[in-house]
Amino acid sequence: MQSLTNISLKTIVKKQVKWKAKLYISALSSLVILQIIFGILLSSSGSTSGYGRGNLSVQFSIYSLDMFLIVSAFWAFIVAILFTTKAYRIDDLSVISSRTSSAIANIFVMIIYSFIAVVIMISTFYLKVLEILLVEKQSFIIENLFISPSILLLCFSSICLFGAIGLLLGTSFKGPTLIKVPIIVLLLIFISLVSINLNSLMMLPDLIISVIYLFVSVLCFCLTIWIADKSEVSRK
Amino acid sequence: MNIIQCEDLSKSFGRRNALQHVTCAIDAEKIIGIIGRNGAGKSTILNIIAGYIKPTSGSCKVFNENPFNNIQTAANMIFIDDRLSFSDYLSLEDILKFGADFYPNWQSELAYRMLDYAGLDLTAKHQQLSKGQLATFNLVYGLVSRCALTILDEPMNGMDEAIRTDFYRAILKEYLAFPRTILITSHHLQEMESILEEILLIDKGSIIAHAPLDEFKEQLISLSGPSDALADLLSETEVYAQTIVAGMTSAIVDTSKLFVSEDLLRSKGITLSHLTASEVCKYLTSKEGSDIDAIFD
Amino acid sequence: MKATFFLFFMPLLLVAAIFLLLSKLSKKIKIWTPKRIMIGITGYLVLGLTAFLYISFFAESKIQVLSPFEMKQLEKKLEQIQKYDLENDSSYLTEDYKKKTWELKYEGDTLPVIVNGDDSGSNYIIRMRYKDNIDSGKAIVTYYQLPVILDGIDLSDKVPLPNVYMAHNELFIESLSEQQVNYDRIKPTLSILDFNREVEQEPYAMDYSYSNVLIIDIPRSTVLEDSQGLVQYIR
Amino acid sequence: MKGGFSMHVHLDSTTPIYIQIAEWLQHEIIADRLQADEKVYSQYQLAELFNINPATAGKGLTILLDEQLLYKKRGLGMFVATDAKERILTKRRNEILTKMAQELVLEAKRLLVSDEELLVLIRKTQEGLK
Repeated sequence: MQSLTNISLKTIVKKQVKWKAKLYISALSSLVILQIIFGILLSSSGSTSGYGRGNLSVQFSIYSLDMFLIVSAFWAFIVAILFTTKAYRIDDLSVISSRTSSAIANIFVMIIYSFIAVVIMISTFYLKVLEILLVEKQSFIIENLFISPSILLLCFSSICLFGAIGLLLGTSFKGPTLIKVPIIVLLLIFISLVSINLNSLMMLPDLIISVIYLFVSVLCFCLTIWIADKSEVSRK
Repeated sequence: MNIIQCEDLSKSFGRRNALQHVTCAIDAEKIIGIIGRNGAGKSTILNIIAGYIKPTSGSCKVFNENPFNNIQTAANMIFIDDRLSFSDYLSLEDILKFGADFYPNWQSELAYRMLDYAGLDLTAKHQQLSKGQLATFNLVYGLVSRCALTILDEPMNGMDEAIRTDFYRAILKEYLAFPRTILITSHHLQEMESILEEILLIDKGSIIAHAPLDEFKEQLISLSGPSDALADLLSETEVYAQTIVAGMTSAIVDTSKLFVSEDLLRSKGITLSHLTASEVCKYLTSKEGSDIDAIFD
Repeated sequence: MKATFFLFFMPLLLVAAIFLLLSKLSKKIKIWTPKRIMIGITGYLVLGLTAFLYISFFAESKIQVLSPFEMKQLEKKLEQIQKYDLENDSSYLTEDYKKKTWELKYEGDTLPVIVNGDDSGSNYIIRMRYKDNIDSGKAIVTYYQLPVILDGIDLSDKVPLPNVYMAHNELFIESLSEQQVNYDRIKPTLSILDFNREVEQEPYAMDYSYSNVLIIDIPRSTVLEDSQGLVQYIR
Repeated sequence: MKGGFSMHVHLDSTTPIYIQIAEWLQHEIIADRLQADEKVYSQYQLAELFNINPATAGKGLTILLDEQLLYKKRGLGMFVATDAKERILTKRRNEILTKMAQELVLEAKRLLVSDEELLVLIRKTQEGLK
């Protein structure tokens, strides 16, 4: 009898992450294009706020990170759902993997990609700034060129959260019915609760929001692994 | 040593029972042909063994562990069928590197030589391959990974006649070089039977035969001779099929229930002939009175 | 609910649509291997870094943004100015604030003043002051511009000056038509958050009606005729 | 020249393969291609040669071993028994020839050939082959 191969889950996850991060990279290139389309081409004026004082009317076009973050977060959500679709799941079966290892690998890839997404976001932001600088030389105000670490963390955690929700949703759809239904209901309740209390959530300090987002992300990740562990392979 | 042990295994998809109370044991390092008609339950049992799906009831042990979503099973098992797929971004050469990274027993050199022999372009993408080329590549992938349990589900589907023979030989030679358990399903039992050690015949979700190939073939025998000479004999044994033409009867009967010596039969003008494995399969799985001729009567 | 829908789902659908379109397209274009994509993305990041370096080295912003602390101080100062004004004390109008001076000549001892403001009302206050060292038949009109701060930006220079001239032996003060100023502000924060938080606090916008002062200096012998009642005496 | 056979050996699909292997080996011994006390093919060599499962090949070898046409040397493999050729020939004479004679007689009876005619036919055939 040939001796059996003993491979730990950790080794396999590491290998899967290595390959997935490389093979799914077109997701990142699409983020770049999305960022260029939305951040640079579409939002040419930024968000504006006007003040009128006597015969002086002042209009501020504010270029903040909002649009870049919204695009990145939605991108993460879509990419995460895509990672759980059939085409990607079937690819996993071609090498040593289990649903659990694939789910964990997807989570790591999502985290890595969220990080890169933040860097891409910043890059686009500065390119946008450069564009404004070259086009509107006179009325150019830099309030602060450096993005504060707390904002960066908030961006990362927001993108991560959307990715985590996407992974959880995508995995739930393929999971056993007994698990699928409560998870999706729970998720919908959570999203509606958040959107109702969005204003009070946004009043919190950046760091607290980040921590809440990261906590929910981790929760979603755990649920994702748990569901994946119970899921059968469906190749139809 | 049993590599696979199924006990009272059942699986249903909704109302449809795909497997019903299957009990079987498969020894290590054997080439086993899994035969059955379409929808007999072959894929279901293979999917359970591979750990892809969960049995509804009963237990299945692979390498003494529950295979379902088990990384140890996955590490020692490879499942090759026509649904094997790889990322769009990988060329065949990349796929080989990909496999080599995962499977510890991977045979890189051999893979290159086999693909070269089959005339596959290493820079091609997996999706661009024709059906036959795809089957060839997948089979090579399955063989060079040298997993203790290699499941080949219709590995020759779509391959040219000429290359099929070559690749059955390739399976055998690879098996000789690195003995492992190989489960093969195929619609063409005839062309692969010589490399098989055992046959597992599945019909309507149950295993109806599991035996070494020769024993399996000897299970049934064909008798032909004058109808009157055969009549008595046939009433005592189990008859699987029977045709009567101009006073001559030929019948397929269960060998184990035939207690007459060959010499006696010969003296009565009855000739005995062996059946091929695929004929045995056909008769064992055909429904009572299900004869294509009956449709036209 | 409608707003949430448009804010949330429309961009999501748009992003999804473009994303799917891109992935369809990228499948058609076979040249994009992972390695090339990686090089492309790295290139993009390097481009972003270059932009950042260029901006930080070569793009000194001409307009300074005041910190909240500085603005608080200015606010205090402005309050003091108002106090001075209420006490008819002109001593706060230093040379620093002087923006423009008109020297005007008139005949006789009376100087009628006509103020033509537009609908937005007066953007400046008009004060008159007697000066001893001015020859009769001569008036000096001085425009003082006190700081105008909006969202931390000093807009003092942008405020349009009034038009001051003599006609038919009458002093005309006319505001110019509305002036529009545009600023592009780079604010590397999340304005959704900033906006929500600022609703609670007072925005740092200072009232600007007290910020422009027009002083008419005339000799003591002259009587200023102010039929509109807009001009107050100041010491 | 051992490798050269595979091309010429065709297995038929109705007779059990292991019996065909046993018969082929016996044939090799009769034809002196396998000498007495010479090492015979291992089951793996046979598997490769005939493109069959090694277990099946092993079964073929076991038959010969049971008939003591082969003997085993521990760790070295199987060898042709000294008297293997003799015994095969005797066995064939006894078994195969008897069986063939049986069939011949039965067929002759069916075709209404008389006993004398059959004997003449046999003699003639023998002379023809000389």
